[in-house]
Amino acid sequence: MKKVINQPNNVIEDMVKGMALANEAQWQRIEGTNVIRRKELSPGKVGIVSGGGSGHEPAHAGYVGKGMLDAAVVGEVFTSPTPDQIFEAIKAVDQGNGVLLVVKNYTGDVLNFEMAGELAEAEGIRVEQVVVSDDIAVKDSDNTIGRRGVAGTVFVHKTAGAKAEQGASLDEVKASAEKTITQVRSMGMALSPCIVPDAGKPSFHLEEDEMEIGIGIHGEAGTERKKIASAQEIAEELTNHILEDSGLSAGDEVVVMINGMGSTPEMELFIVNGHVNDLLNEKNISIHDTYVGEFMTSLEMAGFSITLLKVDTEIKQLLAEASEAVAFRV
Amino acid sequence: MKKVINQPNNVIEDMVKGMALANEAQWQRIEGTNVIRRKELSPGKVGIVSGGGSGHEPAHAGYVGKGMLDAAVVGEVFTSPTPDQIFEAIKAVDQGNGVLLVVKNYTGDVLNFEMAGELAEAEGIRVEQVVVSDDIAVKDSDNTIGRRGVAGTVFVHKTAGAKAEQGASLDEVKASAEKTITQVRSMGMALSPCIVPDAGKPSFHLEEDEMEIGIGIHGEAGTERKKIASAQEIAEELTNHILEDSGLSAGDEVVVMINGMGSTPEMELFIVNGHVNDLLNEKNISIHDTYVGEFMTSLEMAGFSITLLKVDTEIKQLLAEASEAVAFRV
Amino acid sequence: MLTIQKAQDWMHKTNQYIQDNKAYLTELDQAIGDSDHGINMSRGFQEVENKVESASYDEVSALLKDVAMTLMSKVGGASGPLYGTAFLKMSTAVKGNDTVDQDVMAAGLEAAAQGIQQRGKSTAGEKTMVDVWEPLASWWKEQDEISAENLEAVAKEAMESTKQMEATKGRASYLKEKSVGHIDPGSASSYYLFKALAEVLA
Amino acid sequence: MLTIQKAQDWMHKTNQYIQDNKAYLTELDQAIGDSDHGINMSRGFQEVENKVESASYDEVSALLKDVAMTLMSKVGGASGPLYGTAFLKMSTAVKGNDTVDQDVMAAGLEAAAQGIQQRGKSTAGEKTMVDVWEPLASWWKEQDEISAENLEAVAKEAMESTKQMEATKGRASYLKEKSVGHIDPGSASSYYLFKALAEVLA
Ligand SMILES: Nc1ncnc2c1ncn2[C@@H]1O[C@H](COP(=O)(O)OP(=O)(O)O)[C@@H](O)[C@H]1O
Ligand SMILES: Nc1ncnc2c1ncn2[C@@H]1O[C@H](COP(=O)(O)OP(=O)(O)O)[C@@H](O)[C@H]1O
Ligand SMILES: [Mg+2]
Ligand SMILES: [Mg+2]
Ligand SMILES: [Mg+2]
Ligand SMILES: [Mg+2]
Repeated sequence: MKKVINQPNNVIEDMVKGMALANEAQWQRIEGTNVIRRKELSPGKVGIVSGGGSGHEPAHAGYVGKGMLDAAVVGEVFTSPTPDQIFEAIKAVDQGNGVLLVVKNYTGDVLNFEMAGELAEAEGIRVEQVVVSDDIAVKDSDNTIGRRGVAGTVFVHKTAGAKAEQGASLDEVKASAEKTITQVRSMGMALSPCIVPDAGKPSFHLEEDEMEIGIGIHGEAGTERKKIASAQEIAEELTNHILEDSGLSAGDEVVVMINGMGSTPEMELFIVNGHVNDLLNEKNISIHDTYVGEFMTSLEMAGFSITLLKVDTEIKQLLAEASEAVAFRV
Repeated sequence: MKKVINQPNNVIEDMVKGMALANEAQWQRIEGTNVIRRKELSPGKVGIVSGGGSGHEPAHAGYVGKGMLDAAVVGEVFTSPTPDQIFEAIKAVDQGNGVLLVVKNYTGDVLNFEMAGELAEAEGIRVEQVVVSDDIAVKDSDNTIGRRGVAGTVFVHKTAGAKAEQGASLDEVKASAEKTITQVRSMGMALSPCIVPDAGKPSFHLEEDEMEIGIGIHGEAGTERKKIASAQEIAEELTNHILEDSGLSAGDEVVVMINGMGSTPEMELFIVNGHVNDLLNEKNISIHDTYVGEFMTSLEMAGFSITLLKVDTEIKQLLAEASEAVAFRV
Repeated sequence: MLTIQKAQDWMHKTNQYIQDNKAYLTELDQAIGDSDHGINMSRGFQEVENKVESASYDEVSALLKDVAMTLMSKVGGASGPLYGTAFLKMSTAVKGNDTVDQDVMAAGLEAAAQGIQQRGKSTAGEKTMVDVWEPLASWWKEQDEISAENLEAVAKEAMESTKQMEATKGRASYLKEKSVGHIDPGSASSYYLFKALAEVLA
Repeated sequence: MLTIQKAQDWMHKTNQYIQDNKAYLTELDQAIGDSDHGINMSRGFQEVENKVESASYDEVSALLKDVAMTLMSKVGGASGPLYGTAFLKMSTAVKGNDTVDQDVMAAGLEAAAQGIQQRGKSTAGEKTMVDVWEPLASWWKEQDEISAENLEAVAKEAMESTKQMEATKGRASYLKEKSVGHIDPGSASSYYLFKALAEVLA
């Protein structure tokens, strides 16, 4: 394992310390916690809190800023943060009009945020929760816990954050978030694994000529393992899966996100973007906007994901609102 | 070699295509070239052109936008672009008040930009060139070609871009760029190599427990190869080298950049940032602002660099000016 | 049967097993999860040990509540709230009893097993820690006298039974039929908990 | 001596050597540079080949100018402008001569070698392609008659002499004394160019 760290079991403390110092103008660490909050809140606004395991940077602290999140709760590597920490975040950002929790659909996250919500409600803070489940690699059947939340989560932060900044009520903010959730779909792939610092070993093994389609952002096994194909073939395979699942068709309008998983160079993400564009053009699906970069990573995993968000006037307008979050400036 | 590409010798064409589509609102590819230019120029402004080999994304196209570069010339992987391409960029952005070329100090870049400048001057366009040489890992003696240009280049883009946007003359813009160049210093390290797609093999080899201090952004050998140390030790070693070289001392004010080389997770960059902060605080050097992320990469190389820019009122004010460049929004 | 001292020993021994098997639990989670179960449990039970060693209690219930709150706030992931809930329910069920005898403990274990299922929206057979807690609690209730040896054996068998199950809850459910053939990590950590209990009661 | 046909053959053969040794040139550049010299030369000379095969020329100078412009716009890096300058200077020096005889070619090579040095601000002994061009041009000027065999030998020896040099120009200069022991990549590609010329003139 080659990493620039100190003690493997202390990476989160070390990271959060350096994180808080990286953006002192906007961020503040809530003392005694691993919560990064906005220094100055927009008065009276509905609060937006997200978070999850670490290792997905810039998620979620990178999305803390005016127009997006009010606080991000930082868990251990790939491990949901605990209810007490989430509760601290909720208390810190609530201004009397309630708080929306944006949670990625993993058992751990759902349970911990749920319990934090219960703690908050017990203290009279109104809390609502939305669960993002954009990863179509997982079948959404009765025999699974449903789709995972992956890179599409960033669009939920953006639309919910913008809606809240406009002065909307908790229910309205929740409705915008849920609308975004129903309209966003993602699928990823990997070329090589990541290493959880305290585990010290790669999370899975792929042969030199293999790739894994449908991988999760914690190295969860995907739907298919096969020989590496060309950028064009991979881009088309993932996009076609998303199109099929989403029922997007000619005349629809989407926002595209090509998200790097960690060690895939931006060069390759741009190459993928070219092919996704070609395919969408061919199908007469118009592209409203494009995001290429690292938005939801998996430590140093090599690979990428494609996200398509179907947009309408409301979503486009919410995406266009200003955001001061470092990792998603608008 | 595991990469999401098509033909290894076609990566640049594929990338530039996908790049131009990634930011259609702001970017435009000059037809028949690998130049990404601002779609709408600020009327009468001195033009700023940079560029270099590919593989350093988001450099340099990511810095094209109002307030920074007017055009970036994209070379083959780790290979300076050719004079004809640079000349096209100069012609496209000149508005009668001349063009500044921001060049990283490598023989190839210097020669090709120089020749492009000669072509432009022959057509009556005023051109000035500044050469960035912030990498203190190279001794600046008569027996070398001088220090390499690395991540500090981004600050030169920013200050020159801001100055030009304020309506300054070519000489004034050049003076601001040169001032930045004299005040910026960087040093990097690597844990693992990168692979040039068309070469297909790692650029160097490091043992599982080795790191290389003073590495260049093309995998050029560094000053020392040794056993991996802790994040704190590495951060302190690089920072101390920079402090020594720059003569920065108590009371000085700096901007810090912790730059990821490619596959190093942001988590590790934040950890490094914490230690750099501690050390600078200890030395009573105050930190005006901090940038943590990927600004000047080396494909999928693992490692990072530290850049310190000594700031004064003028530089702080130029850094604070608005920038619409995707990779450096202010 | 379960005195405050024994409850303390129980946590101490559990922590030892967890620390000794940190890598093994993580490996199990690597096969069908996200490689952190050993890390999570190790972090959590180390804190439990620190907590209960230094504190003094006047009833077992109070100790169990500390265990619950510590696990809840230190483990995270899926297992944190589930173990936390288990100990919280156990604490409530045994409250007010000077000595936690076999019957009171039966109620405590049943409440814990049910708590996990409610919180996790899960039942037996879904390849989760429920598959250790649920049969263990049922078995306990049926015994005239608890044999430490049998307690360990029942827990072990329950853990091993998860190997051939297909996961429908937790992270392993993404793998569907590919989850078969691996022991569920949460069941393995639960097994260590009951193995430690057996030794304390022996 | 160098007719249009022979100049065309020269470029054709050079391209063959470059393509065949693309990996080798890149390996040399991997040792003391940035692993792209073979790639750069291969891209450039393939374009040269395409260009001069399809065009027709009425003097050698025009062909050499096409070579120069193609290398300049297709190679990039340090070697692109340097090779480009070499052929441009050669083209100018041999201009107006129906047949490029040995003396005219001597002037051409000398102009080329000087062009590289001016553009690169370099001289012999700095472990660059100058260390092939400069001795080769000097040697040529001194010959009564050019022996193809000797031409190849001189170029080869010049290339090999770079092995023990310490680089003070180009990317290899970062390595200082560690650059010793490796052949300079640009000298190797220059050697192939002169080896091809020798074969064409034989
Ligand atoms: N819904 C659930 N009900 C009961 N137990 C569960 C449930 N989901 C997960 N678990 C248990 O949690 C264990 C995983 O814990 P851990 O790896 O620490 O958390 P995470 O899955 O969040 O990484 C599984 O092995 C399983 O025993
Ligand atoms: N200043 C210089 N003068 C002459 N030749 C040079 C100079 N700098 C570099 N070279 C030549 O260029 C070669 C490197 O070319 P190449 O690898 O294609 O470009 P780059 O160094 O930009 O990657 C070196 O091997 C050397 O022969
Ligand atoms: Mg986990
Ligand atoms: Mg090069
Ligand atoms: Mg786990
Ligand atoms: Mg080179």
